[in-house]
Amino acid sequence: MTALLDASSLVLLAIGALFFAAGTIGLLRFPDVYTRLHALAKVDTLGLGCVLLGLALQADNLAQALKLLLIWPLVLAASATVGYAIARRAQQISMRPWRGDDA
Amino acid sequence: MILAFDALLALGLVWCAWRALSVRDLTHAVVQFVVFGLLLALAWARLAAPDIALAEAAIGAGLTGALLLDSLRASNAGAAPSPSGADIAVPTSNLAGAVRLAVWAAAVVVGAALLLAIATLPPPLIDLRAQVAGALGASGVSHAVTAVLLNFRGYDTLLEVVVLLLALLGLLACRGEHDPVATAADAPAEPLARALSRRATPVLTLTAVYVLWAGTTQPGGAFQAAALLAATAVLLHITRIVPAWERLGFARRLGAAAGVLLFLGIAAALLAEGALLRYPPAYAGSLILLIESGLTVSLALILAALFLCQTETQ
Amino acid sequence: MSTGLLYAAAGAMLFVLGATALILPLAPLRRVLGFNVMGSGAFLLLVGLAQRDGAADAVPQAMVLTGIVVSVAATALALAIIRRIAALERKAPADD
Amino acid sequence: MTDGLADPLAWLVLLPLFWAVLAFIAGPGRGAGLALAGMLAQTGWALHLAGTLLVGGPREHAVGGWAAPLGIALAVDGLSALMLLLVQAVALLVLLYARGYYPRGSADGAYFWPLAGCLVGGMNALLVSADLFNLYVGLELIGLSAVSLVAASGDVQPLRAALRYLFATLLGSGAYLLGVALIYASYGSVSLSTLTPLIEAQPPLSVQLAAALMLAGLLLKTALFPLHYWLPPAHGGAPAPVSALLSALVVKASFYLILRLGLGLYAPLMDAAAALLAVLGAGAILWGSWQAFRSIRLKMLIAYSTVAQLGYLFLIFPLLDRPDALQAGLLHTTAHALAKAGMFTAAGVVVKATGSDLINGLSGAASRLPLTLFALALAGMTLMGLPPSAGFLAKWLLLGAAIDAGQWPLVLIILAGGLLAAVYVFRVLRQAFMPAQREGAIVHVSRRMQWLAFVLAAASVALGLRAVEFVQLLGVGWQQ
Repeated sequence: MTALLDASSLVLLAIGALFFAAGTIGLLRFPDVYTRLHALAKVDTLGLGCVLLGLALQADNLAQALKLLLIWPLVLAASATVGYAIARRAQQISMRPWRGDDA
Repeated sequence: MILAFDALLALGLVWCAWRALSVRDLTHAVVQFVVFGLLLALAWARLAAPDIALAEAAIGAGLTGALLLDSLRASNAGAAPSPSGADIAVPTSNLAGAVRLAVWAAAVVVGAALLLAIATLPPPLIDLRAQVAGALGASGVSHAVTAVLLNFRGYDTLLEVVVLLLALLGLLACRGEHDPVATAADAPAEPLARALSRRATPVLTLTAVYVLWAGTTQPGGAFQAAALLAATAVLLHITRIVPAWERLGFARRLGAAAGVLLFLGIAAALLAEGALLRYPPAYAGSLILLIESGLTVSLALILAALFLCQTETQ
Repeated sequence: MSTGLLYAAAGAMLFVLGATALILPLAPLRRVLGFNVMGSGAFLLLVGLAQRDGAADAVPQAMVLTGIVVSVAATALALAIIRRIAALERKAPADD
Repeated sequence: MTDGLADPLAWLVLLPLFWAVLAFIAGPGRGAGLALAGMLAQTGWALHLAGTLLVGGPREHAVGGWAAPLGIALAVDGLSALMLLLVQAVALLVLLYARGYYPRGSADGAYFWPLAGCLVGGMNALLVSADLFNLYVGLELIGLSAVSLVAASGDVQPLRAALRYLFATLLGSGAYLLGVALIYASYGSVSLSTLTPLIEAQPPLSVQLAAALMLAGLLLKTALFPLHYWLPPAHGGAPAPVSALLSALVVKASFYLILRLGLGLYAPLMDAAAALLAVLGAGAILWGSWQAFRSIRLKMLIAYSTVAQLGYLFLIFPLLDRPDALQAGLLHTTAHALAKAGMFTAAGVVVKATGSDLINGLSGAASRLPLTLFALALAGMTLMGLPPSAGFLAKWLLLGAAIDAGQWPLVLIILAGGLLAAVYVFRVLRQAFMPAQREGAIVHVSRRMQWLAFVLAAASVALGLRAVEFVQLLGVGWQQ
C-alpha cells in the first residue's frame, strides 16, 4: 500500500516538475507578454496541482492533506486575477501581441 | 544534495540583493527586492524558522514591497518625470568617485573580516536552548518562539510595538495638515481584482484568526495575523473598495493604540507579582492570548494606516 | 559547512551590500532598499550562526521577529518623509 | 529585593510610554497636561531612585521574573541613575517650555507630545537596560522618535535633514545589531552581566569585530567628528524645543552606551580604541568650534558648538584609569546638556521675538530681551569653562587628569577648546549688545519661556556648586 502511494506520489511530483520546467522555459523564451502569461498559467494550474496532489499523498493525516490541497484553488484564483490584470494592462498601454517574426 | 540547494538559494539571495541595489530602473529594483524577500522567506524556512518565514513573506516582502511600489507610483504619477535611475549614474566629480571607491574598499574589508570571523568562530559557551526548553512548561504556551517573544523577552516586544506606533506618529507628524492622501491614481480598478479582493476578505480574516490562535502551540501569532489583516486592508484599498484614510479619527486612533495600551497596562499590573510582565504561571497562557489578541487588532490597524495614510505627491 | 553557516555567510555579504547602498549618495528610495537588505543580512547572520550546529534556537528567532517589525516601521517612516519632500518640491520646484 | 508596584525602574520606562500613547489617542495638539504630569512623576521617581541608590547601592530588576541570560535584566548604578535624573530634569523643563512654544491647537506641534513621550521612554529604557538586544530596541525607539520630531515641522529643509539623520541613525543601529549578532554567536547570550566576565584581553576575531562594529555605529549616532555630518542641519533646523532635546539628551544617550560598554563589557579591548577616540575628540573640538565661528545663523552656531563639545567627552577615554576622568566626563555631559538646552530654548525665544535666526539680526537684542541674553551668556560661561560653572569644574578635573597622566597634547586641546568656545560665544554676545540698526517689530514672547531658558542655563552654572553630591551618586557601583 505505502509502496503504491509512494510510487504514485513520485509520478505526480515528476509530472508537476515537468510542467514547472516547461512553464519556466516558456517564460524565458516566449516572445511577448501574452505568450509568457500563457506559459505561466500551465505552471500554476497543472504543475502546482500535480505537486500538491503528490505531496498530499505523503501527508501524515487527512487534515494536513486537505490543507495542502486547499492551496490549489487559492493559487488558481490569484493567478487568474493577476494574469488577467497583467494582460489587460499590457493591452491598455498598447502592447501588440506577437504575430510571428515579421512583427 | 540539500546543501547544494541551500548554496543555490544563498547565491540567489545575494544576486537578487545586488540587482535590487544596482539596476538602473527603480521600479525594476523594487520588483527585484520583492523577489529577494520571497527567497528570503524560503531561506528562513530552510533555517527551521517558519515564524520568521511567515513574517518575512507577509511583512518584509509583502507590506514593505507594497509600500515601496506605492511610493514609486506616487512619485511617477506627477508631471515632472523624475529620472528614476539617475542615482546609479557615473560619479560627477573626482571627489565623489574617490568617496565611492573608499566606501567600496571599506565594504570589502568589512565583508572579508566578517567571513573570517564566521570561519574562526569558537563554540558558544552558553546554550540558551536548554534554558528555554526547561522554562517552557511555566511560560503558558507550548511554542518556544511565542514563549520567548511574549514571555521570556516580552519586554523587547513591548518596546517594539511602541516603535511601530511611533512610525505611524512620525508619518502623521511629517504630513501637512491639508495634504491630500494617496488616492490610488489614474486607471480604474481591475474588475477581476475587485471581485477577488471582495471574496478573499473573509478567507484572509479567518486565516488571520487561525494564525493568531495557532501561535500558542505552533508557528504563528499576533504579528503574522496582523500582517494578514493589514494586507487585506491594502488589497481592498488598491482595488478601490476602501478609500484612503484622510485623517485618523478618534475611533481609529483608539483602535491603533488600544492593544499597545493593554500590553503596557498588563506589564504594569504584573509589577504586583514582583516584576514587569511577571505572569503568574496559572494565568500566563490566558494573559498572553489576551495580549496577542489586542496586539493583532492594533498592529493590523497601524500597519494598514502606514499604507493608507501616506501623502500623495501630485 | 552547515546550513546555518552557509546562510550566515550570505547574511554577511547582504549586510555589506546593503550598508554600502545606504552610505552612498544614491536615490533615497534606493537607500531604503539598502537599509532593508542590510537588516535582512544581520538577521540571517544572527540566526544562521546561532543555529550552526543545526538545531533551531527560539531566542534569536524571536529577536528577528522583533527586528523585522522595527525594519518595517523605519521603512514606512523613511518613505513618508521621502514622499512629503517630493510633494513639497512639486508644489514649489527648484528652490534648491 | 523587590518593590512590587513601587519599582522606580519599571515606572521610569512605563510612564512616558503611557502618556505618549494616551496623548496619541487624545488627538493632534493635545496631551500637554498629561505629558507634564507624567514628567513630574518621573522626576520624582528618578530622585527616589537616586536616594535608594545612595543608601542601598546598585539595583537590578529581572523582567518577567526570568533571570538573565534567559530573561532581560534591568540594572541601575550611579552612572545610569545620574543620566536618568538628567534626562527627567531637562525633559521636564524643555516640555514646560514647549507648552508655551506650541500654542494650543496649532498645527505645528500637533504630534510633539506623543513623540516626546516615545523619546523620553526610549532614553529611559536605554539607561536601565542590561541586555544588548534590548538596548538595540531602545536605540531604535530613540532614533526614530528623534527623526520624527525633526521631520514634524513639515518644511522641506528640516525634512531633508530628517531623512539624512534617519539614514545615519539606521546605519548606526544596523552596525550595532550586527555586533549583537556576532556576540550572541560567540557566547550564546546577550546579557551584559553574563557576558562581562567572559570577555578577556585576547578574544576571538568575532568579538573584536563586534566591538568595532558596535563602537562605530554608536559613534555615528553620537555624531563624533568626522561622523557628525548629519547633526548640524538636524539640530539647527528643528523647532527650538526639539533642538534642545536632541542636543542636550539624544546624543548623550549613545555616548552613555559607549561609556557603559567601554567600562564594562569591552573594558579589556578599550586600550586599542582610546587613543583614536581622543584624537577624533580633539578633531571635533577644533572643527566644530571653527564651523560654529563661521556660522551666520544662531541655531547653526549652537548646533556646531554641540559637535565641538561632544569632543570633550571622548578625551576622557585614554584617562579612564583615573577616577577623575569619569567624573569629568559625566560632569561635562550634565553641564553641556543643561547649557545646550538653555541655549536652544533661548535661541527659540529670540527667533520667536525677532522672527530671524541670523546672528547679524541680533543687534539690540540685549536691551529688548535682557533675560534671554543673560541665559545665553550663562550657558556660554559653561561652554567656555569659566568658574564657578559646572563646565569649569569638568574641564578642571579633566585637565588635572591629563596633567597627571602626562598627556600634554590633551592639555593643550582642552585649553584651546575653552578659548575657541569663548570666541564664538562672544561673537553672539557682541552682536546682541550692538545698538539696533532699525527698530524691527518685536513679537511678545511669554515670560515663562524666557524664564525656563534662564533656569536651564543657570542650572548649568549652579551644578558646579553641588558637585560633591554629584560625584557621590556617580560613585555608586564603581569601585574607586
